[in-house]
Amino acid sequence: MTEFLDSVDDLAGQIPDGSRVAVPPDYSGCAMAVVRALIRRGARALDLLGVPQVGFQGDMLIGAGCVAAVETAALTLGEYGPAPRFIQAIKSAQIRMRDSTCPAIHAGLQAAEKGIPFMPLRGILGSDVLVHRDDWKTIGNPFGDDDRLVVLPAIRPDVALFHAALADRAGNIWIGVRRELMLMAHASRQTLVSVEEISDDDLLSDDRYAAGTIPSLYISAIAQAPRGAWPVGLKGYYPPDAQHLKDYVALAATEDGFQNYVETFINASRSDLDVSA
Amino acid sequence: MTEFLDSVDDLAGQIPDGSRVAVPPDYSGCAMAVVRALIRRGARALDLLGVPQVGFQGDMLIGAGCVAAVETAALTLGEYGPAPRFIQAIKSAQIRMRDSTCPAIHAGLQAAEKGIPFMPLRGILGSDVLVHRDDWKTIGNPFGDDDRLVVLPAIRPDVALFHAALADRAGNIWIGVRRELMLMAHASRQTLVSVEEISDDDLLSDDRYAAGTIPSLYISAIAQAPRGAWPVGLKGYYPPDAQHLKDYVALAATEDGFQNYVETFINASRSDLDVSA
Amino acid sequence: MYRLEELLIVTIATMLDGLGHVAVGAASPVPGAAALLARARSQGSLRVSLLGSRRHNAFTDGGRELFDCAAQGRIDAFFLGGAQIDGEANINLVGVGDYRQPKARFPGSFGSSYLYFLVPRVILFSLEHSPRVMVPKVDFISAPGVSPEGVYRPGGPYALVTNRCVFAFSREARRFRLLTVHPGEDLDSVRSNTGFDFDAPDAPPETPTPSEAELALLRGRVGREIAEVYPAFAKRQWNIEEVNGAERQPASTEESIGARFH
Amino acid sequence: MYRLEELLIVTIATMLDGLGHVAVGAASPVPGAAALLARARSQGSLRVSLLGSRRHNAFTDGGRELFDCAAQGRIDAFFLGGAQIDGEANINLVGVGDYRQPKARFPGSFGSSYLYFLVPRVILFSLEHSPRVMVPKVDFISAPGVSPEGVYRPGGPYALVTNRCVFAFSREARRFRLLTVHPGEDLDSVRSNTGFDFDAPDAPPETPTPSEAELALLRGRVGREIAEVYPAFAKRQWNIEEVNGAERQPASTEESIGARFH
Repeated sequence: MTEFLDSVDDLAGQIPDGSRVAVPPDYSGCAMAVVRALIRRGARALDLLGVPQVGFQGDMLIGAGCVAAVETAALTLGEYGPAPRFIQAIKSAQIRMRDSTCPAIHAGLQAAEKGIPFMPLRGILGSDVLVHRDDWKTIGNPFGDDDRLVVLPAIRPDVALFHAALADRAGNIWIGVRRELMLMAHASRQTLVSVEEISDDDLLSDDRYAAGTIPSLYISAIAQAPRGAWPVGLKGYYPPDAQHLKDYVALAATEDGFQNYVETFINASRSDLDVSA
Repeated sequence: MTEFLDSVDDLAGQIPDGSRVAVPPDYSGCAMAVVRALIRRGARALDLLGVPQVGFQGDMLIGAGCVAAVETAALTLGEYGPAPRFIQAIKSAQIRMRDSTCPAIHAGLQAAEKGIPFMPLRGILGSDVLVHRDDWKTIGNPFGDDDRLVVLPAIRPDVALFHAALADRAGNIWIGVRRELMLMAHASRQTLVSVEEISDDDLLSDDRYAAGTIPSLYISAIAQAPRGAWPVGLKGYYPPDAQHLKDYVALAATEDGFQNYVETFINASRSDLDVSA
Repeated sequence: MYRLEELLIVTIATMLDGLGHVAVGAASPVPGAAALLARARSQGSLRVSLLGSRRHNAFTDGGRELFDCAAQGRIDAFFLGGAQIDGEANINLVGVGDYRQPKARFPGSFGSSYLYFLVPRVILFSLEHSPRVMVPKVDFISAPGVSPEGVYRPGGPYALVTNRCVFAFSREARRFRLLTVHPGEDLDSVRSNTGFDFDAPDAPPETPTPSEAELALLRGRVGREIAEVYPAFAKRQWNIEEVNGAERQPASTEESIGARFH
Repeated sequence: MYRLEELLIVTIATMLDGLGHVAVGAASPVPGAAALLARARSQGSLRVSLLGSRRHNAFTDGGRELFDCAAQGRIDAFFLGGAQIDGEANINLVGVGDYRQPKARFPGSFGSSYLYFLVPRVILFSLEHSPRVMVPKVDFISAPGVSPEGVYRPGGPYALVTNRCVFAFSREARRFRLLTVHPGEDLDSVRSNTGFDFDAPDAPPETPTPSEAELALLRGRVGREIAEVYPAFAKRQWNIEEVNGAERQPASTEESIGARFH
């Protein structure tokens, strides 16, 4: 049964140190308020998976020392420029990086979704991405002659963490077209979701909503967090807080500046509402 | 670009004899009016794929001599009893049967969807389903020791054929939660759809509909066919015509009775409206 | 007084108590009612996914989701039948006689070749306990009852419930063991109607009969719930009319489809 | 008069004319505008899938659909960049120096390691044509320009468009060939800014400059369309304000989320 928790801090409390945590890109649905709760809590040794890439969540968690390893097709802040804490951590070898490519992450999660140990994938051969992934292999196509292809082990995260617009009281989550969130939930052992709003109606009773809904079967716990995707925004609901994101990138250029950011925008408030309103 | 055709007969005209045609089960969205058009046209040598099983469409097409081969996890008329024309055709070896199992058909289509030559799958080992499928193989799990599993070749149908409630003028198709129809469209070379209604609004502009919509990118041609799923029904729109289905099963018990059914309900009318109204 | 189906429903429901998620396939009114009975008394802890139901079916990822869900380990129990079932719990849903030109042909294996491997507690169910169904060796193995070591198989047969008795299945012994016989049956009547050998106590106990509380639940709430998917069954068993057609369809069915969209 | 970006947009658009479906990834305003220009003059036959767009992005199956769609052979052209690009069309989106402790680190390979193999016409694009970017050998191969025989590869590099010139790529010769130089450039200026060897005619022709009709389309309809995804770019290039914020969001954004549902 899906648990309803009181706060994003409680939700963050469901993520033990050392967990492999899958998170979506900035344009999907980012549980930024939970990320801040993880930083407040002083989470450690997380193994972060970008599905298939990760943005501000990654840079912030890395800067705060919460992350031991990252697997992603990219860690990017998009138009806001290079990700300062990520780059610093990579250059100083503070985190273990497993570079991937977008479809390989989707395929690895689909293998977990199907309960199969691996998924074959075209492309990738001859790239240094493959060279540096000693957990990936190549095999001969059993239905072809002299046709090698890459096989990727299933990716089964301990936790899928994201933010969505709407839950209902049964624990169903409406994600609309952001179907990668459903894949994350199917593939992960636990799925933790912060939501803008909790509705009294049944999302599954209306086909229009059901088509874009993850059933509560896959949802471990939910906490309401209005504007919980601030500052990266939630498409269709509120835009990125561009000025704040620019300010973050400028501050995070130095270790001191980043600590400053954490003190002001993360540690100072237990509730994120104060900051994001 | 998606073509809009004038009639179900025109839609059936897009399916050459000998095509490998994927169709959904009775409870999904069956293009029954197009099936009748195929029978009127005297289609031949179709290779029918049930996704993952097939019902009345299969029995009718087989009875009418349109089918050379069937791949399916089941050919079932559900509570209406054994499928008379299918059983007769099997017993007299008139069609080539490739028995499968539901998840193997989904997995084969997913392989085609991902453009990979095969998909591994658990289970199946030690079954006679596997014994009789010389197109299936087993391999060792490249990430395991002494762990064999089945690999299934990609299934790329020539045509996906189904019925849906709603299209828009751009050729997008709303399927709601009937997601196997999207998989069929992704995996197939051509997708042909009959619909209850064609809307002037853009299905993709509203997230509630977009989540359950197949983009026109995958749709080759559409024809409007009100009550086009009669007599098996379209969930949420009109129920199965139980009396008609019972009558079909009774008539189809004999070759003569089946011909009688074809004359009365299929050949007699160019437009299905006369029959189903 | 109770009907045979009620005895079977209650017997199966007992095997589901305490589980988290039970799935029920097509054409399975008795297992479906058993799952809903177990759910009704679980105080909300048992989830039931009933193929064909709108209210008891949460899947939103198409036909593959049931199978993926089982492979993820998220389904605790499932039901399978068999036109033939043999003593090693092999089941046949395909045909009798030669595969290419069979004497009898059934619809096909459906998902059995897969779910039998992946769902921990697969309950076999048959309303025809006769030598024709309970055979020494099935003519076609849709899904094998046991697998050699090394085959990935978290699931498999748990019990066989028939119109005569209840068997448990031992994966180690690769054999059925008679647990209880239904009222009116005994070891001899079961043996003479079973084409395969099985273990049995000398005097097998009788299958526990339904309690008044179970029958009340069954004839009330559970009957109304199963009527959504199996109206003819509910009518026949309990004279329950489908409560309300609207439950089977979206609220807006009466509107034109266009109106739904606009 | 025209701007460099306008020259590049028109140059790329010409490479897309006649295609059926062009996809454009993130952070690609110039390729995006080129795709929209080609679409505007295709009379409806070119479909453009623009990452980040609502109006020009039909995908409904999550993040994987772009990649699956390419593997199905349904995408004719795509664009890739590179922090480094070498003479065999290898691209590097990862880092400079040692992989484990690099001198410079970039975001990562994104989908390049895959799409470069599967999209028939991959157009490389760079606004920094310098020896720093156009290197003899990339430090990290995010995606190789060519593959040995036997590797499944329906796709690959088609051209390299930079701020100085246009190269075509020959998969057989495994080399770039200079096609045209932009106004103000010549073979020498290109050679001295390119770290890899390439084929070239003695006197490479000048890149065709945009016509008045092209500039009008670009500064009107295409500018307004690209402003949906790249408002800063459209403002800088053409002083086009995002026409209407509502186009970026569902019509019902102003309502509360609850109101959307009820």
